[in-house]
Amino acid sequence: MDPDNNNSTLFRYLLIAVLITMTAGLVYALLSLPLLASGLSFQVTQNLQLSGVENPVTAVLLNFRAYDTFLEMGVLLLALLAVWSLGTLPKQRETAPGEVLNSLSGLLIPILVLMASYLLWVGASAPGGAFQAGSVLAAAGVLLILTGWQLNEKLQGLPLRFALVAGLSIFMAVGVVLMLFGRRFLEYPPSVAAALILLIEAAATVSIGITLVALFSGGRPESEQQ
Amino acid sequence: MSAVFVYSLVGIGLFNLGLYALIIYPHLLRKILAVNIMGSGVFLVLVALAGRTASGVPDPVPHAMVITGIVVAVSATALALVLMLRVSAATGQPELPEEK
Amino acid sequence: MNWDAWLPLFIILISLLVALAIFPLAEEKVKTRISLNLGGALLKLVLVGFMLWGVYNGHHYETRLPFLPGLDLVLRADALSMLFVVLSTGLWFLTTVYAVGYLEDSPHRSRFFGFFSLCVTATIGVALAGNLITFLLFYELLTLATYPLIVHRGTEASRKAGRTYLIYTIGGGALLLIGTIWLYSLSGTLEFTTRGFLSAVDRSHHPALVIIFVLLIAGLGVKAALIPLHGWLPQSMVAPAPVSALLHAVAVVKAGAFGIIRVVYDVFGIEFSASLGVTLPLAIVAASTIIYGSLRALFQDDLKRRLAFSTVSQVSYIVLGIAIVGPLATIGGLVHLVHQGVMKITLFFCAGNLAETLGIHKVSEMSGVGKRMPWTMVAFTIGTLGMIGAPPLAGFISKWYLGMGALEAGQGWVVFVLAGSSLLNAGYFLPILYAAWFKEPVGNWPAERSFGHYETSLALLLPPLVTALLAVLLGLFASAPFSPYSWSQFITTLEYAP
Amino acid sequence: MVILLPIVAALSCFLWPGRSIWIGLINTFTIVLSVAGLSLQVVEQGAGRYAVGGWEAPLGIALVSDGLSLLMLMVTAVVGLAISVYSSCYFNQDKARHFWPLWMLLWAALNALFLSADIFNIYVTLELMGLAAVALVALAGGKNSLGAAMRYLLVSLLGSLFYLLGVVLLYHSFGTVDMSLLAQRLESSPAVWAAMGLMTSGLLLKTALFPLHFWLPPAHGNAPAPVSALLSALVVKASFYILLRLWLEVFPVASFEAGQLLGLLGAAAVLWGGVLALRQTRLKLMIAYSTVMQIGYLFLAFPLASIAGWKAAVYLLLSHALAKTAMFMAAGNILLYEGHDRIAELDRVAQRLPMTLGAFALAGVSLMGLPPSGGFIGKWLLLEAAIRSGQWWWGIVLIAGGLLTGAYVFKVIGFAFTQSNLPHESRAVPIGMEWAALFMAMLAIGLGFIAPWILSIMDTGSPFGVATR
Repeated sequence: MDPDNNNSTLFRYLLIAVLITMTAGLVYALLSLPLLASGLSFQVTQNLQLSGVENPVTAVLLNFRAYDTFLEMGVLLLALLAVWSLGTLPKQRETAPGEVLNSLSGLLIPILVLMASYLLWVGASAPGGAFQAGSVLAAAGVLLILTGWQLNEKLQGLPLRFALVAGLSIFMAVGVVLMLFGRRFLEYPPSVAAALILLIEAAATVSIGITLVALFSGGRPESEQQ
Repeated sequence: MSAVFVYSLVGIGLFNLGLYALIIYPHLLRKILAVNIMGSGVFLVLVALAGRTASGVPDPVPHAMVITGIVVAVSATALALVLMLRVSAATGQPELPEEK
Repeated sequence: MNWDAWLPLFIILISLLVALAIFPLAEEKVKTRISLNLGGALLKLVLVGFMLWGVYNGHHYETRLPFLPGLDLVLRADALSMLFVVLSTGLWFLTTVYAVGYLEDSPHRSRFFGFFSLCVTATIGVALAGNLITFLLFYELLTLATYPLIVHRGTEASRKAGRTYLIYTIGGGALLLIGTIWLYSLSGTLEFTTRGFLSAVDRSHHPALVIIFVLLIAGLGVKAALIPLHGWLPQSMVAPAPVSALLHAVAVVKAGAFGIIRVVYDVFGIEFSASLGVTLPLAIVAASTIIYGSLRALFQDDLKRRLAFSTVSQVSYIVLGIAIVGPLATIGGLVHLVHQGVMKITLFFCAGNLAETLGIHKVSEMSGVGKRMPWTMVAFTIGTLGMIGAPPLAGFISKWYLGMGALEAGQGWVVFVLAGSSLLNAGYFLPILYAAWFKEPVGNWPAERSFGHYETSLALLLPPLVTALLAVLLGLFASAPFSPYSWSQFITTLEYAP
Repeated sequence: MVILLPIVAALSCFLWPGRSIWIGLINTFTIVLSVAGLSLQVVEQGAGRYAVGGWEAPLGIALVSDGLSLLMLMVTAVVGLAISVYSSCYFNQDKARHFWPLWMLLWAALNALFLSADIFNIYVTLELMGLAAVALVALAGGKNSLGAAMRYLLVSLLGSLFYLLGVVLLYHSFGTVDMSLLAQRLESSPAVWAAMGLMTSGLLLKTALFPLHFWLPPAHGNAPAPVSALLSALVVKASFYILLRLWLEVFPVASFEAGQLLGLLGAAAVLWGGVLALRQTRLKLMIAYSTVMQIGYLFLAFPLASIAGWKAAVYLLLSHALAKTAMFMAAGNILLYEGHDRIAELDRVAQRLPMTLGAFALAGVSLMGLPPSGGFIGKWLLLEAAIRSGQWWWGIVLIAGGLLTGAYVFKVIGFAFTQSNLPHESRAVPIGMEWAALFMAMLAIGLGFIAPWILSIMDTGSPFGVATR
């Protein structure tokens, strides 16, 4: 049933044949698409000024289709939960990071953090935004871990968890508060849209960054074992 | 034939290559990579086709979708990798065990 | 609120509630359990009596619950259903008494009695069902409720028997289901109506109707143990005696036979099915079942198996009576529904007594038992004579009318079947009686238990005596009002267009 | 909003793992209540549409609650309630800390999925659901379940990617991902056919329709009992639900042949799954294969493609969800009690765990489609639809499937009735777990008595199109 372990050449050729036909079909389908299709860009540009940001992508991400983004933060958090549910951190092997890495990281990390915040800010008008910023932040974190740095015991418990869920919870909080004001979930009033988006993005950036780092280290911190 | 379609066709190619690798190779790491390649293929199609606007300014919605998709992919990959480590720790080899 | 509309439902609910109340009972709560059982049975008896009176005076009891769009669950008390309701309720009461005595201090009694009541619920439901889907529902419920009773002993043999039983009955249920749905898609209704509702269906569908008829009859024939579908019956003899009594005298087998009656009369309509030309084959199947069953019974040494095969043949009398198109035969068939029940349950009670008291299971062990357990054997004797059809016992009435009906319908061959089977009945019953009364006991009994100065415990002794008495009375006072005989006449006049 | 509550729950469970059980239970009840509220609203005011963020489609994302989605929400709520109760007794402290947040997120994903009317949004929820499910399977630990989880993860990712590519094609042909708009704009084109093929096959993979079922038995057979119940009852159904939606709304162009093909696969699944289930020696694997089989039933509706057929399929879906939950719970109890689930050695269960066995039996009755039970109604409707549309052979498959089911269900029950002589130590089963199982089984039976009500709910917003006969 399960082809994984079945490497007979016949099966190979069969598979190749199938895939080729499939490719052909898809290519044909693609080529049959109209050459010009504006998609939704028109509607987007139309409503851009209402969205509170100039960058259309950010507008879509955090306003028009903010709900997607919201759920997707959920996915990210879920991945972390799943990883943590699988067990604790593999033992950190204490290797001396080495001169280059040490000095380099010392130099790089501030820059990375700076850059993250820049991306976050610029996201409103130009390419950039929470995810880019978050991943840069994560890069910094990864560097830290590579250099053998470990999170302070005290911070490993609740504080860490709060930081992890900050993005999602603030996102939701904003949505719900708006509902309390009689609007729909995540329906920003144009006047404050910019501020709200920035707030959400800031929180998201932090959470994303930390989550990615946590994912990188691949297990829940020791202190979680009670 | 415009660059748009070249890119999107490359995307299709990646998708199928990934599928092939996913089915053929027993090693889990390769399987995970294969899935990622398939994903990139899909994203490539998604973004490339967004460039078919008259104005030349690409349609932003697909870009947003791709970002969402990437984050999902990253999360999934992370989970997959950790799971792989656990499996190989439990079974001693980084491959799918026989069904039980 | 209108009582007439809820009485049928209520009658069914009684035993259902009893069942639900019994399941959680702890084993040692004997008194509670018994009182629940008997209380339920009695209450039911009263209500049924009330309803009987009502129906006789033209009351119309009917409960309708929406089930599917365009399909209701209908419980209706008409003349035919009352026949079966009265029978099963009455015999349930006796069997409960008997079972209490039979199963004292054996394990899992709560489970047993729970399913026992469930069984009766289903049987009454079958009897009161007002359309085919309701019938189907309770028919399947009956299957499920009997299974735990058959495997009750939990031995390897009983499990095998249970499996056979399920294979047969669930298969039959499937056939029934197909037939029902097909019928529904053709006629758009499933309501039982006197003289049937299908004669209106367009001629072009008649071949389909024939197939449906076969499907339905086959599905029901499984429980009615028509050959070649009788295989489960002798096997399920491993069950405790009360179960065999209930299964073979009342619940399962009769449900099948009753279903056939319903299908022939109230779904197809007797004239219409005759015009479809399906009755003669049915009659032939029934006749051959009668002969075959009797022949097999002749060669069984195990007492209960012999009785089982005799059931196979006896139940087909009912089917035969239906399949011979003609009022008198119908009367014979209907009346036999009751008579056979009463007589056969007597026999099973007695067999149970012998097994319980003396550990006798085989015919060959029975010589001289008449002196040890006179009363039991008296009951047994009456039962057997009735089966053979000796006047003035109940069995005679049935056979007489069957024969008359056959002649009336110009199907003389049936008479020979009846005569032959009666001879065979005599052939496998009389030796038992002879041995029991006139032979000397050989050594001592396999496993004797003493019950004070009675030959066995009262709870075991009374029920068979009562039923035996009934068998006599039914024969003597056949023409009294409310006797099954006059009741069947009442039904027959309805079923045949004036 | 039905979606947010479980997320809140998940977060709080995550933040305060020590108390996660109580948080979880409390939230369960609130969720159930909110679903009830929503259903009341829908039943009174008809189908509702909710544009998230105030941006109507195509720009924004719309949520739609019609009869179909409502029923799915309801069954999710009911099953969820039972599972929460069950798991509150099932998991030890350490596992519970992880189980609850994952389960709550899964619940959120399900609700979001059933409400969404936006095929890209559905993709996101699909992933959310998939990852959560995988994590839950892996929760059991141990070689088998880890392997199963891994396979499950890969399969579900693969399926999602197929689906996503389909979405891409649709978006780029019609410039929207909203179902109703797609339905309006759709005209047949190669891209549409490709999209239909991709999405269908991706979802079939996730729904584990024969022959794409290879991943399901190990995953469902090795997961912790409540998780198996969850997967069989809801997760698999979710992807079927999407498929149903797509075929009903987006792809009315779906051809007769395609429907027949799905029907054939379904029939094959019924027979193949049934036979394999019969051959299993371990209880949970048997139940898992029975799921494969039951999924086959659902696909028998596609060739009929009549309103009656769809309704029948949905009814079967509901009753299977309830019955299968009960069955897996019962299996879990037996496993806990006997310490193994080898069918041949299930002695004494009938005596010692009457409630559990009763639950198993009742669930079995519903699966067999014997009256009175939800399964019977579904079966009846499907048979009727089959005969009316003149395709009676699907009916034969249905009957055969019923007989197979009967065979393996009673195989178990029969064994459980035998008296065991070999003494073995056994562990007590928390009463909550027994009740949960029995409760679900009774619901599965009860579903046989409320058919008119359910069917009328199905009609709100007429997701199956307007009656044509």
